[in-house]
Amino acid sequence: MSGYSGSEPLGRTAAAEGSTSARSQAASASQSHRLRSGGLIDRQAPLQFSFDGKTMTGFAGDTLASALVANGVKLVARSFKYHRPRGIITAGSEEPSALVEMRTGARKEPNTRATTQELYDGLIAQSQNRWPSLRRDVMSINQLFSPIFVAGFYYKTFMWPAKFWEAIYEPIIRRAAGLGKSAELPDPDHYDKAWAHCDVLVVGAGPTGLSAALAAGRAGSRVILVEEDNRLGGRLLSDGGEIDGMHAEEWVRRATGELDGMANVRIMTRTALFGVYDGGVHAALERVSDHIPVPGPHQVRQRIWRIVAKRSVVTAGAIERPIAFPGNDRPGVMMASAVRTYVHRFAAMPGKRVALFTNNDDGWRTVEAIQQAGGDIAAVIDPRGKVPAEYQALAELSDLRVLAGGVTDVKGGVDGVRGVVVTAADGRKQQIDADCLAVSGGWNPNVGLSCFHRGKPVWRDDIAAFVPGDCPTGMVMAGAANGEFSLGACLRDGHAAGAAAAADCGASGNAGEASEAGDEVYAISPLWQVKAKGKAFVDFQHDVTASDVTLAQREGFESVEHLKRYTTLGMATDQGKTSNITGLAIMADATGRTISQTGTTIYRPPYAPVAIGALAGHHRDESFHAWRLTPSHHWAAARGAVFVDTGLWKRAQWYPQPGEKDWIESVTREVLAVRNGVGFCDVSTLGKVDVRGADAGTFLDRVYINAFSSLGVGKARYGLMLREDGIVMDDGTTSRLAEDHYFLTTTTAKAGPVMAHLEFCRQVLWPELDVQLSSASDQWAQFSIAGPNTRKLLQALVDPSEDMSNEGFPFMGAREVKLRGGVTARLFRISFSGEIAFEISVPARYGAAMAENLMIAGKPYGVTPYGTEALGVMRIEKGHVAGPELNGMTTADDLGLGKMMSKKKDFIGRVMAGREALTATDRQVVVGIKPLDRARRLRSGAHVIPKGGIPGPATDQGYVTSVCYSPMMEQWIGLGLVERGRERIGEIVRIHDPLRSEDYEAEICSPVFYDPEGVRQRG
Amino acid sequence: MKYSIFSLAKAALSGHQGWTRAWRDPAPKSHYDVIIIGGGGHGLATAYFLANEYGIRNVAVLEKGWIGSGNAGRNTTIIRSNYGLPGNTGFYELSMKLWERMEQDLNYNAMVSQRGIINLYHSDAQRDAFARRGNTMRINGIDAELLDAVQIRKELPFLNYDSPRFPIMGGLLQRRGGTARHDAVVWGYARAADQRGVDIIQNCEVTGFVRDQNGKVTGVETSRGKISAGKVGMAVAGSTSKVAAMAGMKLPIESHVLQAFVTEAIKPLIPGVVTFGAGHFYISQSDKGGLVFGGDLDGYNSYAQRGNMPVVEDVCEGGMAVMPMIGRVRMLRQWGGIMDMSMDGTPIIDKTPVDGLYLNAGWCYGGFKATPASGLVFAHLLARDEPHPEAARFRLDRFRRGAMIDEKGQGAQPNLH
Amino acid sequence: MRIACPFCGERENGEFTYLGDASPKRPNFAVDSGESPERVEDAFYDYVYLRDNVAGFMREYWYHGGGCRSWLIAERNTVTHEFRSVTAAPGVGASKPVQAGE
Amino acid sequence: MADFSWNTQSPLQKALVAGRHGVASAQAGVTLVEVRDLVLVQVMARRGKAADTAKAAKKLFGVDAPSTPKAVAGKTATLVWSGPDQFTVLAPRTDESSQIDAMSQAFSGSASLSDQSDGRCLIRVSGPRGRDAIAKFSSLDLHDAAFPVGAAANTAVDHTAVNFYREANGADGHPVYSMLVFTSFADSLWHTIVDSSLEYGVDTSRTRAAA
Repeated sequence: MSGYSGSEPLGRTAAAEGSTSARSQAASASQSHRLRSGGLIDRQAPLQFSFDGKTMTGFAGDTLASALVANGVKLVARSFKYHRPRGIITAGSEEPSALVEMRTGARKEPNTRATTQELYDGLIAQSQNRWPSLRRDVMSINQLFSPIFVAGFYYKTFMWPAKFWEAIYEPIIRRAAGLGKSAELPDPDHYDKAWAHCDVLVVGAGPTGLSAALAAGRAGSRVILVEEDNRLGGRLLSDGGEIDGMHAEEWVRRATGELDGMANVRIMTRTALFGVYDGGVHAALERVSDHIPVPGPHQVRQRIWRIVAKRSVVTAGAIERPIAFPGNDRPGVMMASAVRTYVHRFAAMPGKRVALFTNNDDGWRTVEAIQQAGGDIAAVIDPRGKVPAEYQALAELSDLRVLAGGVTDVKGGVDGVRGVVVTAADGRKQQIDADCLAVSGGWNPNVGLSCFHRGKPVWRDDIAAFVPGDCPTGMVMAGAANGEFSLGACLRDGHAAGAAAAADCGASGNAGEASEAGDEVYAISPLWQVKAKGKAFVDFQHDVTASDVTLAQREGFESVEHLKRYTTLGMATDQGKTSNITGLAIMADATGRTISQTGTTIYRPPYAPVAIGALAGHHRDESFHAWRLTPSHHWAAARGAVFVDTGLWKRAQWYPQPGEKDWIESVTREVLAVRNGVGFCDVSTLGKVDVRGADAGTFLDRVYINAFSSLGVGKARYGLMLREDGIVMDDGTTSRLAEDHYFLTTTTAKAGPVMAHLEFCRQVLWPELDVQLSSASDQWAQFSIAGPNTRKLLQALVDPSEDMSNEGFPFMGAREVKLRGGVTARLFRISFSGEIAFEISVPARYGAAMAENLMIAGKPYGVTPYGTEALGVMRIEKGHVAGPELNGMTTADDLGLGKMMSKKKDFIGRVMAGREALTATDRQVVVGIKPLDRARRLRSGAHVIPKGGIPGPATDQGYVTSVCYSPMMEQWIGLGLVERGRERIGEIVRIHDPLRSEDYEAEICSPVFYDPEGVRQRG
Repeated sequence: MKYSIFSLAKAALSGHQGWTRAWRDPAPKSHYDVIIIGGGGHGLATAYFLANEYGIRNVAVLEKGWIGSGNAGRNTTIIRSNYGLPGNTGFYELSMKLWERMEQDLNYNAMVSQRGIINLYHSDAQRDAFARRGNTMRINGIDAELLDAVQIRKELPFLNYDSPRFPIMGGLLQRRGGTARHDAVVWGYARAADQRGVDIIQNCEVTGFVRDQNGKVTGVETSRGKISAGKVGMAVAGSTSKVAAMAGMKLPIESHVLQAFVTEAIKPLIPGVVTFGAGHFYISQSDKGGLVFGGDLDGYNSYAQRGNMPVVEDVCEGGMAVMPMIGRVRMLRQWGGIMDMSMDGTPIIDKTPVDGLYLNAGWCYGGFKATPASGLVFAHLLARDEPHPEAARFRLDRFRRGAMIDEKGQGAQPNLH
Repeated sequence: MRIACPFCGERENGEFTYLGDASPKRPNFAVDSGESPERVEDAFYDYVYLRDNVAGFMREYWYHGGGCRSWLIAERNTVTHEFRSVTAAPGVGASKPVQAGE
Repeated sequence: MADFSWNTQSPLQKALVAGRHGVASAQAGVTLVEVRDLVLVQVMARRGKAADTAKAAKKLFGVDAPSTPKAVAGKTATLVWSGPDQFTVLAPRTDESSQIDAMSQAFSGSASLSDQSDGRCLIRVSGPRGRDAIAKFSSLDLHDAAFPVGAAANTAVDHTAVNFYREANGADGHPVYSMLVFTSFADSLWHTIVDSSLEYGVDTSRTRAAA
């Protein structure tokens, strides 16, 4: 861009330079407030967009806000509470007012700041929080009630009658509240999250940030420079200036070029830092494709970056603050710096006749900017009553109208400012014609990121603003964010911070010299509010006025946090970036305390709002969590298995056959096939741990309640482990494969926690033991083979040399066997089903083949694959406990396994299991339950009440934990935890299930329904 | 001044110049019958009930900062009484009943809003656990409904019913559950207690206990001087261990950080409270329009009132899994509260081994919903020196005896509750 | 949060599982120690339930389950989350402790 | 009865569809290869036997076993650090049982071995954008200075443990990273890796471990 000198006055015909296309000329002509030249926009690239259905044109390089300004649109929004007409106030991410609904359908996105939304061809935006239209909003009737709708009014009313709250009052309030509408369809776009690492993270690419990045990069450190804008330069893009004797734009170009040339520097634009977390983890949002209509193929909409940095230099700049005066929210009242941005960067004139209200020297820059763009300065209102020295020549030259005093009213309508009323110190009023009022109340260093670890900002009287206090470890703030307001100081501060950060990271290169620029004076005399009749807004979005602040003070809400919570000051989408300091300054005034004593509210991440979709990234739908597949998964899928998510695992639940009307029929078939023949089930999901070492037996003795050192090689044993508090942790079968090698299994659910627990025991509790642990869960494909024909099936499968007789491979035996075809397997004779059963393990690569071979070997016996449901039915028929009984509240004795507890050795949980309440005689213990009506379906979660008892806390004696339809009992049966249950076998109780409107009688019985003597499994 | 639409309209005529402080700002007296340490919801409710129900009005609430500055002002505002274990069930229902009359009791609109809470389930095992809990509720006279996915779809059509992972199978609904405006609860109790004579003393930090020769607590040392008291009650969840240490006590409590989040305000979308059963995510929408949501603890001991990114991501992943239409809604603010995590996930309301010192602690992340009942039963304990019947199981010695109340079955591992 | 595993270097805390205070030591009572059950239970009550819950630096157990599977003892400030040190548990790897464990 | 055939199946049987995926640029940004037919044995020194284990490793493989997170190429195998006093031996599968027997003998008395040949799946990520793709699912710093050739790391991807190590640069001059993932997670993690690579264009294939 060409700088000020290239800008031409509004209305003058553009010099016919180059080949301006007809289309771009037409586009320019349609934009009533577009300057004919200048600006960082591409006039060769006109873009059509629509706002509230009206089609307009802007240029590439515009934001939606700048395009609206260029088209002369002032009214863009309605406020939250009073539905007052609002315009564009800022030109950055701090914008409190100009929020729009972007896009349509599933991509509809509420509350997007027009000031940061880059324009693209076909952009569709709507105003929000209005009905039926922005111009005629019915809810603006709220303004009539504004004398009642003061801060906190709702706490004082809407209480009578009580029932009216949910029915009447609240629905009205809820409908009135909120801003935009969100899409009600799943977000169609994709997101991801990524990691980056560096020595020095520089946040912000204005003069300070560029200076810091140059210094750190030259010194040789790994640098990442993030900038939320789509181009580097920061305020230099809006205010220009001169650095090292060249135009600021030229300096930015050169700096960018130098940084681009350094392999150790990474520049990330459209990337906004939003959080700082422990250990140097910084979170940033990259808007990858928000500037185009839809993301390209395989492109994400946004990406979250977690940037791990040893040091960070935050150069987040400063935010210009408004002044509270009556009418300060009228469309066309704009921050002075924003006016300059629209004029200089975007070549868009916010007004043709601009009044300026400033209490500081910096605001005066606006005079020059407007005049150079060909606009008129209607007047400068400066309560200090004096033209700053730097601007005296300019004021005289242009015969500037300069007024002392303050703005006490702004005239106009929904379409914006028409005049400004100025009241002098002596009370004399005068009205000035203007269509735009630029306001500068001074600058607040953007300290937010420095406070995210609870550091408190420090008040500085000379600039009447807070500057950073204790920053998070490794962070420094530099430049305007650090209270340095002159360009020269920013460049020096940035350079020093960048060089120091690089040195801290061990970089030893030469950081070079800081660039030079002038040190303009920043004089200010604080002005927070102009006290006059009328609503003077502090928080524009939430409609918090200066009088709301003083009302809160009168009612005792004097703490800044009370002020915020009572009035909602600073709780809007901008989190008070433009309002908090003003609000607390007014509170300080009302209480007679200093601003420093009054303090700020707590700053919290994110610095700017972040889409939830981005924070979720790739993890949604099937990728919500990782999944685990068993070795026979694809085999089972090909056979039509129904899968269920259990933890991360996908498990075959049952294998439906044609003609089966429901899952119960399938499961019943599978159970009967096992009980009458043979079946198999993939149980690879069990946790498996190799426990090795000379002390492996001793180790397991201390982990389990029962003994394992005494287990013979080639044998398996059921084991139960407790938590240290005496409650059951997990169970499983553990086999001894060699003198110094045990193979331990856990339940599917507890595989991870048990492994961590075992390592804790090994590394922390008993480091003297020689034990090595390794997870073998994924190494083995493990199948349970069960049913009276199991042995026959196995005989077909194993090498003929293997003795599979009851004597040769007795119950609870465990050893390696050779299979026909050369594969070696581990075989364990254990039974969960109560039938003759084995579990067989082969290396996972053979899992699918094993399933297929079991089908072949078992074909003569009608072998049937079964799923987890049939597995569950058979364990309930046998009274084996599982997850619903091992619920983290039951003791070994509750489960009927108390006798397993060794009295000869110490083990985890032994002592605490002996506490009085855990050994009380009235505990709920595991029993069997069967409805008297054999056709009755028993349901888990139903409660047990004594027969004839009235349901109530005193009669609530337990509940049903697990149920199934038992093909062997030919009725529904279940297990339950019932008070004194073991003493009550045979008792008839009432099963009470009010949730499902069921109530019936059942008998308490032994939990072992089927083959109680255990004959079948030993046969 | 009584609050009503009439007083409001009248005040409007004078530009609201007539409103006075919602509660006084008294200097501490030298002696109170009862001192409550902690000006959060529980402490203020305790003071209110002491004055209102037990006739003890010479009471001070000492708050080191501003009232409501702890967890009372940092929670996700959910109220519910859907507990499953004896001890919890009756207590939380007592609390729910007090919520239901709170506004009339206090003459303060705390926006108690019973728009329902639904716990989604995604597996048979979860359904069974919810059925057990729902039946417990019904047996105790509490409303509960077990809905299937078809029924839920009618009320919450925007959920992800067809998820390829952990599809929604149903949910346990308590229609009387909902939310309340957390700050208003604090202010309402403060104003009502103040009106009944209670002194609320802000910016008054307790720095030690005054004890007699027998070890009995007879007062407190504070940043505003020594104050003597007949009895001292602690209601400082988040700082319990620190205050207890001043009396030489060690407790079965750890402090953990729980994060919560709010989005930008949007038009009404979510009617009640929804909790996702296959991940760490629950959500509701405030009257202002922000979606208020949260998830699991960060998992490590912390007094920092702020957390880290993994939990932010975990929670948002849960959110996108169960309601993928919130993808473009923006998280506006995240914060952290310090949870008094007890060793079984259940609170402790009891006398302490130190004579004259009473404990109200261990609220984990369930303290807000308990506020009114906690105040009532703690006031009862302070006034009568015996536990309120609905808090009889919240004893400190239950861990020693093995009588834990462990709804999640996680044992003495606070970060898992 | 980043944790400097003494074996793996600095890693994200998501790779670690937190257990808690490392100060309580597991009481060691043989089944035939002769101590009264009351005393033994008291000792375990202390170990399992009671916590100093300090605001400041505490020693705590972290398990690098998403890494080298070592149990680690960190000194971390519960107010600032700053780590002062991270060391290995006595029985990490094959190391042979001089004395019996904690 | 006839012998059974024992066909082997990779955990990526379904997930790996060989060919080009994602953006169809001239050159794929990422190349993903499943390396099959490996022998993989975890070697854990017995209590107090770290030095003996190291000695045995040196004798068998001719190199010092890694005592820090590194991958070391030995005579017949690559040794990848997998924790304090333990490492993983990776070798192309030739004669599996004799390969394992040789190790059992060599480490007898000094270390416990755990055969994990079927417990892990090896995925190799390379190409000009390989590192960018990995940055989406791994928090490791893979910068040349932080993770040079020969570096190794145990880390977590999608909340599950993964061993990374960096091999010699590819013929194209770009880095090559190997990932050992748990077999049951392989299908899921493969999808994660592919999804992370689509925007760069990704070529996928499988190969046998080179002897």
